[in-house]
This record gives sequence, structure tokens and C-alpha cells, in this order.
Amino acid sequence: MKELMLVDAVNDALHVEMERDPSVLVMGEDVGRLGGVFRATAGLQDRFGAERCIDTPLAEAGIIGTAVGLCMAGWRPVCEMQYDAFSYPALDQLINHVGRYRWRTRGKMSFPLVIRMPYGGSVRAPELHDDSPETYYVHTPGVKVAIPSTPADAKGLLAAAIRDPDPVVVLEPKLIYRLARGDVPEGEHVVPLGKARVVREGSDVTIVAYGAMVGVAQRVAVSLVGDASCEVLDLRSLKPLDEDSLLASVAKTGHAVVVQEAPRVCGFASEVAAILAEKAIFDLRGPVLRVTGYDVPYPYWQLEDAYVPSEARVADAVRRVLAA
Amino acid sequence: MKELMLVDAVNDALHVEMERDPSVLVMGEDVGRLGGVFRATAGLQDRFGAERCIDTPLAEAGIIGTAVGLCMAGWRPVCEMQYDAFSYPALDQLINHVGRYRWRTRGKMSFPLVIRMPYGGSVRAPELHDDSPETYYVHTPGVKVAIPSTPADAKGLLAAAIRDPDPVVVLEPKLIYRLARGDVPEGEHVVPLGKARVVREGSDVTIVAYGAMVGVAQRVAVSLVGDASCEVLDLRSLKPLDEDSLLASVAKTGHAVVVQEAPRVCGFASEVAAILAEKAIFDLRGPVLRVTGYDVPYPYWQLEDAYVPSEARVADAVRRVLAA
Amino acid sequence: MSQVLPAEGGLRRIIGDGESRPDGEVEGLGPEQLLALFRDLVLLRTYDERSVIYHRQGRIGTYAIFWNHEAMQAGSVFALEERDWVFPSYRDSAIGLLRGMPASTVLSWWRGHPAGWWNPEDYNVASICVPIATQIPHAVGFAWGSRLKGEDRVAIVNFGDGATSEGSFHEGATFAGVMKAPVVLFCNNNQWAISTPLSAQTAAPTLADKAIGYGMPGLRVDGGDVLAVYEATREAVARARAGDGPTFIEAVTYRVAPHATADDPSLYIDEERAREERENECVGRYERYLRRLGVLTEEQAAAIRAEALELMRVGIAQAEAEPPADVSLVFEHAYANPPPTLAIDLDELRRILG
Amino acid sequence: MSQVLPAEGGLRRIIGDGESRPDGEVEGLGPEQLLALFRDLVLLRTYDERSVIYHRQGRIGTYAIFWNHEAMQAGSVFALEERDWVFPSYRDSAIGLLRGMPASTVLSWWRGHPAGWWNPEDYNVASICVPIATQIPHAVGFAWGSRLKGEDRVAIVNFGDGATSEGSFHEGATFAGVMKAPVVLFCNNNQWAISTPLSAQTAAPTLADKAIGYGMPGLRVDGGDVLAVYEATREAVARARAGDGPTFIEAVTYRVAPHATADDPSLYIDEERAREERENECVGRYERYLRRLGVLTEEQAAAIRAEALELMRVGIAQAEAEPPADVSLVFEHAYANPPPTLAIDLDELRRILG
Ligand SMILES: Cc1ncc(C[n+]2csc(CCOP(=O)(O)OP(=O)(O)O)c2C)c(N)n1
Ligand SMILES: Cc1ncc(C[n+]2csc(CCOP(=O)(O)OP(=O)(O)O)c2C)c(N)n1
Ligand SMILES: [Mg+2]
Ligand SMILES: [Mg+2]
Repeated sequence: MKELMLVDAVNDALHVEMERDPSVLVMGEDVGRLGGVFRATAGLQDRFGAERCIDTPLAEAGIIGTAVGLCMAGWRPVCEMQYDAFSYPALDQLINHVGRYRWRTRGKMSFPLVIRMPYGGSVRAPELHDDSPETYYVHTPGVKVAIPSTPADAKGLLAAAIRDPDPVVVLEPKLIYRLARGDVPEGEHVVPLGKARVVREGSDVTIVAYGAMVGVAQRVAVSLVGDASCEVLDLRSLKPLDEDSLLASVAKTGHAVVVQEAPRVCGFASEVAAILAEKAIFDLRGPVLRVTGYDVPYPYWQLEDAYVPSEARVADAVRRVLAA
Repeated sequence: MKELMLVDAVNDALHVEMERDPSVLVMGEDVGRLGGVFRATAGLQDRFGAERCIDTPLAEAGIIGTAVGLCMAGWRPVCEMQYDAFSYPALDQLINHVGRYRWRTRGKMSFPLVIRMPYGGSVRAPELHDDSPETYYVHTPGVKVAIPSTPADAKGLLAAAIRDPDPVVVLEPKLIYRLARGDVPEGEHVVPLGKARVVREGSDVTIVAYGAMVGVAQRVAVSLVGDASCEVLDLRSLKPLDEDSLLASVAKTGHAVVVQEAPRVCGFASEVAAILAEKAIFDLRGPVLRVTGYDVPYPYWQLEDAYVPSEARVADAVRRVLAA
Repeated sequence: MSQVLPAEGGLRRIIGDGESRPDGEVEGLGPEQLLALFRDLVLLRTYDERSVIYHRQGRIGTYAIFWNHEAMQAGSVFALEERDWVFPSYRDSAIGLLRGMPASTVLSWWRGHPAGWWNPEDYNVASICVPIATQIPHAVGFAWGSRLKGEDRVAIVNFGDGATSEGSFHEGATFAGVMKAPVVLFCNNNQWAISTPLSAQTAAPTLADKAIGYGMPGLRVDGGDVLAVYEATREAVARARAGDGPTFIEAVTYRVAPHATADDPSLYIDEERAREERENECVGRYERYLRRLGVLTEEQAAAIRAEALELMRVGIAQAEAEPPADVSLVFEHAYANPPPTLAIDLDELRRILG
Repeated sequence: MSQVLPAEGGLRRIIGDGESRPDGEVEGLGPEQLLALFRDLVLLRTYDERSVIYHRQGRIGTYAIFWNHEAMQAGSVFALEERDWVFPSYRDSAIGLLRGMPASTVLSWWRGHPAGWWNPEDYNVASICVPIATQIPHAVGFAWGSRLKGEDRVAIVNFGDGATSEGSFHEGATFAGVMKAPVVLFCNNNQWAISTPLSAQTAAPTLADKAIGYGMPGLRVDGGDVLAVYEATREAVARARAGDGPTFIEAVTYRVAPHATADDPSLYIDEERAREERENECVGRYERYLRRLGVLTEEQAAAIRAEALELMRVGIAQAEAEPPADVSLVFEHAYANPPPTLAIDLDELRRILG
């Protein structure tokens, strides 16, 4: 165990997995000499050479498109998208090929690529450095999605993604790249995809969250001690999703509040609510409330705190579901 | 009134709106000389000239990207994407610019462009001619989404989209381009966005659908007469969404089944279910069931009937919600 | 900075017109190979013509016709080693036949039957790519990745003139140049993208002129001249193998058939120009060349055609004999480790289908 | 098929080095204009240098430095008419100052305050574009659309060397060529995309060599020579106005400042090369030229600098005096006719914020 910041845990995972498997390579804009704009890939080019840690041209569709071909040549590419909103040029390759190619070969060829990127807001950045694009990824068949909220999970989920035979998108909450510190197992450390984590036990309401919103949920749970006993569930992986933990928690509490940074319509919070409306309808003793970003463009940063779900908004939702 | 096929109603709307407003132009791949691969734009180039009905290069991001600039020059471009799955290269322009540019100008400039495309499956076509991409569009802030299920609505919703000052994506169910026939008002005909249509009254369960799934829902409703009284609601527009009609119907029936062709996770059916779990929780007397495409690539066409929601699957869901 | 030849102006030709323009020869191609190439052409031509008939008979679905594109497909693949990979566009759906793929497989693809989905590693032929130009980065990544692994494999990717307008072409070509990928970008310039003429596609003087923007040589060849296509591709493949990077080949032809069985070219095509081209179509052109050379007899030609026809008869019979696909295939193969929901969905579907 | 000049090899230069290479002159530029151009350069330079300080003082957020890019920005805009439009990249955030935009507006943008979001029609300057190369199709569509409306408006779009690798560049340039759009594609080739050198970006001999692939002329100019930039742009603008279509301009310079305030170039940049460039930076180079020409005196230069500094003092003061943004702005302006849910969300938010 050593204490690491979340971004360093990502870097640690890349070192360990590249060491372990010579077919793993890292590619993206500025990942090599610079080590990435967030230093997530620092040291990899020195350690593994410029052929396994590649500074690519500035072309996201080219990065993911060539990564598909690299898979066919036997590589396991880990592609960095420099920021959330800059991953959109690659959506075409992701939807039409990354998620479909294995199926096209009737399972004969694997496409074990990983797309990792910093995502989410509250970092006082210029426009389009704040998106939460998980819906675009999780809605796409053939693609898995993991989102860590702690350094240990950042390492373990990324390792699982790299070892997974299917394409996995890993969204790293950039707000807590350096704010989240925690003990991280040294050497190999894998956190299986599809297992949620009960962050805090509670009996009145389940607050479902992922990424940077887990911290918000935790702080709300603490702030409401006495008024309400909140269970906080960190999904960790959106696809595969740990429905059992979700349903078990709501069966116990009878109430749910789901938190996400992304816009509301067709966000993952809607998926969680829909699952509850289908499979927990008779456990629910009140409405399922979603606390999300709004269905408007992510604002200039002087207003971003009013856009991103705040402790006040989450606490208000908890009170409302319990009052209903 | 004249009886038209759905695709001809689209063509009619384009003629009427281009006639009415000289700033409307049509652009896309093969929309000019050929009149579109489905003939939706037939006759426009002869009538309005090659400068207002433009055969573009084969470049979807270029089509939507230049359309943004055309708006800034005072045009109202109606862009055709030749097929659903071929619209993905333009998602980057759609998410980062089409949905955000008005906001960027603090409301001073409008981007009244329309993106229309044939969508949906069951047409016995090769791979990637069958997608239902509504989630990618409806999740995107600043963009509206309409989906007709009848010739009259195909004309009226497209006219509304063209006149709307905001960007609107119109998804046209290609399966019923020529199967759906119906009376269509001649001349100007506008169906406001955000008004759902009660296709059929019922008292036991509300079947929520849009596009080609409305027909499936109707046939199920008929087939269940005696066993269950089904209300069929055609959403017509996903954003803005007519929540009032949705909630009123479920308040009456107490049960809901939501049907969509798209994959389930984060599909629009999940959004509908989430709205019900939030705002109709105490009206619901059973689970909200989603009957959707599966979370796998849309299959080769010999298996597509097993993938697309069938009357059997919808009827089964209706029976299950009522039995619960 | 890689050495760049300026793109060629005129078209490379080997086959003469039997009159003023004399026949040339390709160094190193003996009679067997010349005949083998003819066999390839006839095979593709027969596949294509039969497919159009099968479509009319309702035995296959919509079909993208490649009549008069055979010289580009056969000539380019003939310049490859078995270990080299081909990344076809949907227009090149039957290119796998040149690698021993059964006709039934390709026919099954057009019949929308799972038997049409092959394992690329069985033939070194990637899946048919439907979204225009998107297979180009795949070929580039594959070639680059093979080189990184120290494997001597070249990739060729086939696409059309319209494809050169897509960002995917640009990004793929950009990576190819930077990574010095051993890849051949083979463009069939049939001058139409469905109904869109080349003049509405680009203002470039020639498509080969795009090559210099990626730091690679651009060759121009008569796409109806199978020997010229072969020779140009051989040159590009040699360059790739030598580690000198990618080459862009523009093969110029004219689309004389409908874009696909659903298309009506009378709405846009230049019938006059099409008629000319038809009279000079690539298979007949090569056959006359072989006759002039005295390498091919009536009988041989007839036998080769009969052989190809037989192969198609067997192919369609096998395709039609395929058992219906089981619904489990809706769910299989999407993931190596599927999310648990898929199995539940399959069970439910089976229950409903009874 | 448009007439295409092959891209130029050498770099166009007007300003000499005060030693061996003699000074040139730009026809039609009198003393006032030469001084006006100097004023523009100083204005941008002052904006940039003050911004770096404001950032250190925590008065603005992350900031993309454009030190030594001023000649490309000022020289190109100087060749436009007021009615012509500019489509800036984030690197050109202050280019609006050349159109009378208050410094407080641009400073507010970097402060993340709504006052930084202007109406493009007020200055004929489009919004700052953050996603690389995506503004290129906008400029092309605008130019094409203006021509369709019979309006005499040219558009210029500024982007970097890295941007030329994006599909958006390719598709925008392709449309520009086909539509003969009156647009100037102005590429600042500072040889770096953050830490990625041009050699890792493309294998093309020069970026100007990409132009022929779009059927447009490609010009190459010394990006540190404001007069050469002006003259080349004037030529391109004239071509556009005459209806002869787009031009690609590659302005070659070297990025001597960090990519942005958050960047640490010591990890990748060639300090030696950077030092050279710094000594020959574009504002000083032009000032020395004007001195040699006897058009600019010490006093004038000092006055112009003082003026610019004052403008920045006022600008930052105004920006800092902006009242905090009201939360209603989270919802306003996203739609002309917003979905009803937005108003409900705003009410709820107000209730919670109390
Ligand atoms: C990304 C994408 N957009 C549109 C289409 C629809 N489409 C199929 S073929 C075709 C024309 C292709 O023309 P070209 O590249 O010249 O190839 P050719 O058909 O002439 O062989 C188009 C637009 C597609 N398949 N993919
Ligand atoms: C689509 C996209 N991808 C990545 C980024 C992140 N990014 C910001 S600036 C930059 C480098 C741009 O280089 P260049 O085009 O040469 O312009 P310069 O910064 O040198 O002016 C990158 C990769 C972005 N803004 N947009
Ligand atoms: Mg073509
Ligand atoms: Mg640069």
C-alpha cells in the first residue's frame, strides 16, 4: 500500500500493466514526451519507448480508428482522449466499429482496446473542458464503461479494463485527479468490472452516484446524520452494472436519489431510475429523484457551481423523497 | 387533404417550406439530382435550383459544420443524413457546436438548422442501415428531437422543425416511408413540437411509443381487446416532451409499457420510466416495463425481427405489468 | 521528411487498344500468372453478374454491383502475398473469393445470414466495411501495428472517390504517413458516389494530388487495365515492404452499373460515356490482350467461365441450404464477457417466441 | 477544374534583417497604415503580456499565450474589410480587439464570466473556438452562404499546424474548394501542438502542400513578418472577392511561449531554437523595420505602448467590476423556445440557493 493521488494511481496502473503485458501500448495526444496534459502517462515513454507510448497526430477519429487496426494486429491499445468533449470526433469509430467489430467476426477476433479520458466539471476551465459524456458511451452496444471515484479504484478498474477482452471506456473524474488521495495496493491490483461499492451504510435512502459525485453524496450523508440515514452506493462501472447491489440497497431503504453531472435527459441516472421502476417498484416508498446537470450547455465557469449537483441540491432531494 | 405516403409527406413539407421561406435550403449527399436515396427531396432541385438543393461532398461533419456557418450567414439549412448510422461522423459538430452556439452568442444569433434522416430497422438492409440513434441526439443540450409516425405528422413536424429557431433533429421511420399512408393537409401544415398524440384511448395500461413502434403498439392494443384496455400514446417529439399527456395517461391507467427500437441502456424509454418513477410513483400500480432493442449490435437482417420489439414482446409486457 | 514524388498526371497503361496503342508487358508475369489473373477476373465478374440475377430472383437482398471494377480488385490483390491483409469497402464485398473464401459466405452476407460473417484471420481479409472510408484507419493501424511487431505484412485498403472527402480518409492517411505504415491506399475512382459526380466531391485536379499532403507518393493508373493496376500495386507493396511507407493509388475508371440494385442511374449518369466504357470493360479488354498475346484460347476461356459459373451454382446452393439462424445469435459474440442482462434477455425472448 | 498553383517552397518575406537581407515594401501601404499596423501589434502584445501577469495574480483563469503570434493575427486581419468575418481559434482569443472589442470582453472570457460571450455580429468575429479545427467548416459555410446571398463578405479562419490533422480541417477545406467559397484558410504553423512537434503531425513536406488536394493555391509566408503576412492575405482576399475561391496560407513561426499558462515546455521544447526566435520576435522585428524606414519615432512607440497599457488597465478594471452572473444565465440562451422543464429547474435551483 502507498498513498497516491488519483491521477498517480492511473499512472501506476499503466506502468504495471505495460510491464505485465508487452502487447499493451499507450497512444494519444501529448501522452509521450509530455506525459499527458495531466501527467497521467508520465514516465511511460522513458520506460517503454516511443513505440509503446506514442504521441499521435491531433486526430481523435484517427486515434480510435487506428487502434481498431492495432487490435487486429495483436496489440491492446490504451487510448487517451485529452478531454471529454474532445472525444466526440471519435464517436463514429466507437459506435460503428469499436462496439461492433468483435460481433462482425462472430467472436473470432477481440478488440481489447481501452479509451480513457479525464471527464467532468468544476475545474474552472474554458469551454468544453467539463463534459460528462457517459451516456454516449454506455448507450453504445459492445462497449463497457467504468468510472472510478478513488485512487485504488482508478488503478484497479483501469487494470481490469486493460485486461478485459472487450472495449472499455474509462472516465476519470478530473476534478479529483489531485484532490482524491488514498491507499493504493502496489504492483498488480485489479477491481473487477460490474461490482458496485457500498461507500456508507444507511437505512432511510440510497444515494446512487459515481465519479466525483460520490464525494458529494458522502458529504451529504454526513451532513444529514440525525435527520436521515443515507446509504451511499458508488456504481464504479455503468456497464456491466451491478444491479444486485442497487436493488438490494433500495429494497432495504425504500428510497433512492441518483446523482450525475451529465445533463438529465437520457442520463445514466434515468437508467438507474428506470431499473428501479421496473424491478423495485414495490420496494419504493417514494419517488426516485435524479439530481443532475441541467439540459443546457455546460456553463462558463463562474456559474458552473450552480450547474453541477451540489450538496445542497442532493440534500434537498433526499429530504423530498423522505417527505413524499 | 390528399392521401400520401410518409416519405411523400416529407417531400411535400420541403416544397411548401422552401416556397414559403427563401432562406430555407436543403443539403446532403445525393439530395439534388437524384432527389435522395429515398426520394424524400425529389423535385426540389428542379424547382428551387442547385443553389438551394445542394449535392454535397461525402462528408457528414462537413455538412453539419458548414450548415452552422450557413446559419450565421442567414440561411436555414435542412440537412439530410443519408442513414441513421452515417450521421455519427457529425456528432462532434452537433454536440460541441450545433447545440451550444446560440448559447455562446448569449442568444443573439440563432441556429435554426434541421437535421433529418431515415432511421430504424426491419428493412432487410445490410449492416448499419438500421440504427435508432435518438439517445445521442436527445441527450445533447440545445437540440430538439421530433419523430413522426404518420404522414400528416411527418409533414407537420418537419414544418415545425424548419420554422423553429432552435436546431431540430427529425428522425423519420424508414420502415414506414412507404407503408404508412394517410391524409395530409395540403399547403402549409404545422404540428407544434412538444404535443403528444393519444392514438387510442384505454383504461388499463398506457403503451408509450414513437416512430414505427406506434404501429406495433396499436396492433397490440387491438389484439388485446377483451383482455386489456390499452391506451396508446405517440410522443411525436422527445424534446420538448409532452410530460402532461404522459402523466395524465398514466394517472388514469396506473400502468405503463414503453417501446423503442434503440438499445435499452439510456434509451428514451428509460427517460420515460424515470419521469414516471419521479412524478407518477404514487399512480403506478405495477412496474414500468421497457420493450426495446437489446444492448447488442443491431443484427444481420435474417435475425432482425427477433431484435426489434415485436407485437408478441409488447403484448407480453402488457400482460406482465397487469399481472404484477 | 519522406521523399515525395509529385503525383503523376497521365494514367499508367499496359494493355493496348489493339490498334494504335501497342500492348505492353509486365516484367516477371509468365503465362500461368497471366491466366491466373484472368481466372480471378472471370470469377469476380461471374459473381457479380450472378448476384444481380439472384437479387432479381429474390435470393439475395440489396446488392452493391461492382461490374467493371474487377480489374482494380483482382489486379491489386494479385500483387499481395497471402500474409498481406485486405480491407475491403462494401463495393469489394467479393474480394475474399480471391483468397479462397467460398462464394456461399459472401452470398450469405448479402442474404443477411450469419454465415456471411467470417473470421478475418482465416483469409487475411477484414470485414466488409459499410461506413465510407472508416476502414482506412483500420488498415493503417493494422499495418503500423504489424510493423511494430516486426511482422512482414502489408495492408491494402480499397475505397472510392467519394471516400476521399471523409475525415476518416484524411486522418487515416495522416497516420499512415507519420507512422510510415506499410499500407497501400487504393482508391477506385469510378467518378461517382451514388449520384454525386467527382466534380461535386473535390476541386483537386486529381485525387492523386492529395497524396503529397500526407507525404506519400501518388500514382495514377487506368483502373480498367488489370496489368497496370497490378504493376502499380506491386510497386507500392514493394515500397511498403522496404519500410518506405504508404502509397496512394488512384485507379481511374467509370461506374457503368447502378450504384446498387436499388439505384436508378438514369436520373444522373452520362449514358453516352457509360456506353463507351461498357464497350471497353475491363474483363473483355484483358481477354483480348491475352488473345493477342496468344496465351488464352477460346476453349480455356470457356472452361474458366464454366468453372466460375459452377462455383456460383454451388455457392448459392450452399447459402440457401444454411439453416435459419438461431435467436441466440442476436446476443452471442457482442461481448467476450457479456453483461449479465444479455442472458436474461435471451431467456425472455425464447419464452415469448415459445 | 480550378487552376492550381503548386504550393510555394520558400517563405515570403518583406522585412529584412537589417544586415544582408534588404527591407522590402508593400505596395499601397502608406505611413499611417504602417503605424496602424504597429498599433495593432502592440495592442495584442500588451494584451498577451498583461494576461500572463493577470493569470499569475489569479485575476484570470488558464490562458492560452499567443506571444510572437501577433504578426499573423494582426497582419491577416489588416488585409480584411470591416464587413469580412474572422473565425478565431482559442489561440486567437484577443483578435476581436482589432475590431474594437473591449479588452474587458476577452478578459471576461478568460475569467469564465458571461460578459466574455459576445454577439459575433457586433464585430464580425465568431466565437472563440475551443475544439481544434471545428471552426473551419463554420467559416467555409459562412463564406459560401454569404456568396449565395450575393453579399460581398470574405471569411478568414485561423488555426494551427496541429489542426491540419483533424478531419474537420479536411472536410472544411474540401467544401471550400467545391463551393468556391470566399474564404482564407490561415494556418499558424508554430511547429508545435502542445508538446507534439510537426514531424509527429504529418509527413507532408510542407503544410502548404495540402492545398492542392483541395484544389486551392497554397502560400507560404514567414509568420514573424507582419508585412509578408499582410501581403499574402491581401492576395488571398482579393482572389476570394473576385470569386476565384479559397486560399490556404501557411505562416511559419515557432512557439516560444508555453502552450498555455498551465504548460511546462521545458519537457519537450528546443530551448536553443526558442531563444533564437525570441530574439527575432515579430513585434520588435517590425518596430526595427519602421525605425529603419523612419516612420516611427521613440516617442510614438512609447505613446502607442502607453495607450495599449491604459486600455488593458481599463479592461481588467471593467472585467473585475462585472457583477456576478445571475444563476438564471445557466438556463437562458440555450434555446430560443426552451422546453418547459428549464423554467421548473430554475425555480427549484433558486429555492435551494435561497
Ligand atoms: C459514412 C457514410 N456516409 C454515407 C454512406 C452512404 N453511401 C453508401 S455508398 C456511398 C457512395 C460512395 O461513393 P464512393 O466512395 O465513390 O464509392 P463507390 O460507391 O463509388 O465505390 C454513400 C454516400 C455510407 N455508406 N457511409
Ligand atoms: C478536438 C480537440 N482535441 C484536442 C484538443 C486539446 N488541445 C488544445 S490546443 C491543442 C494543440 C493545438 O495545436 P495547433 O493546432 O498547432 O494550434 P496551436 O496551439 O499551436 O496554436 C490540443 C491538442 C482540443 N482543444 N480539441
Ligand atoms: Mg465512386
Ligand atoms: Mg501549433
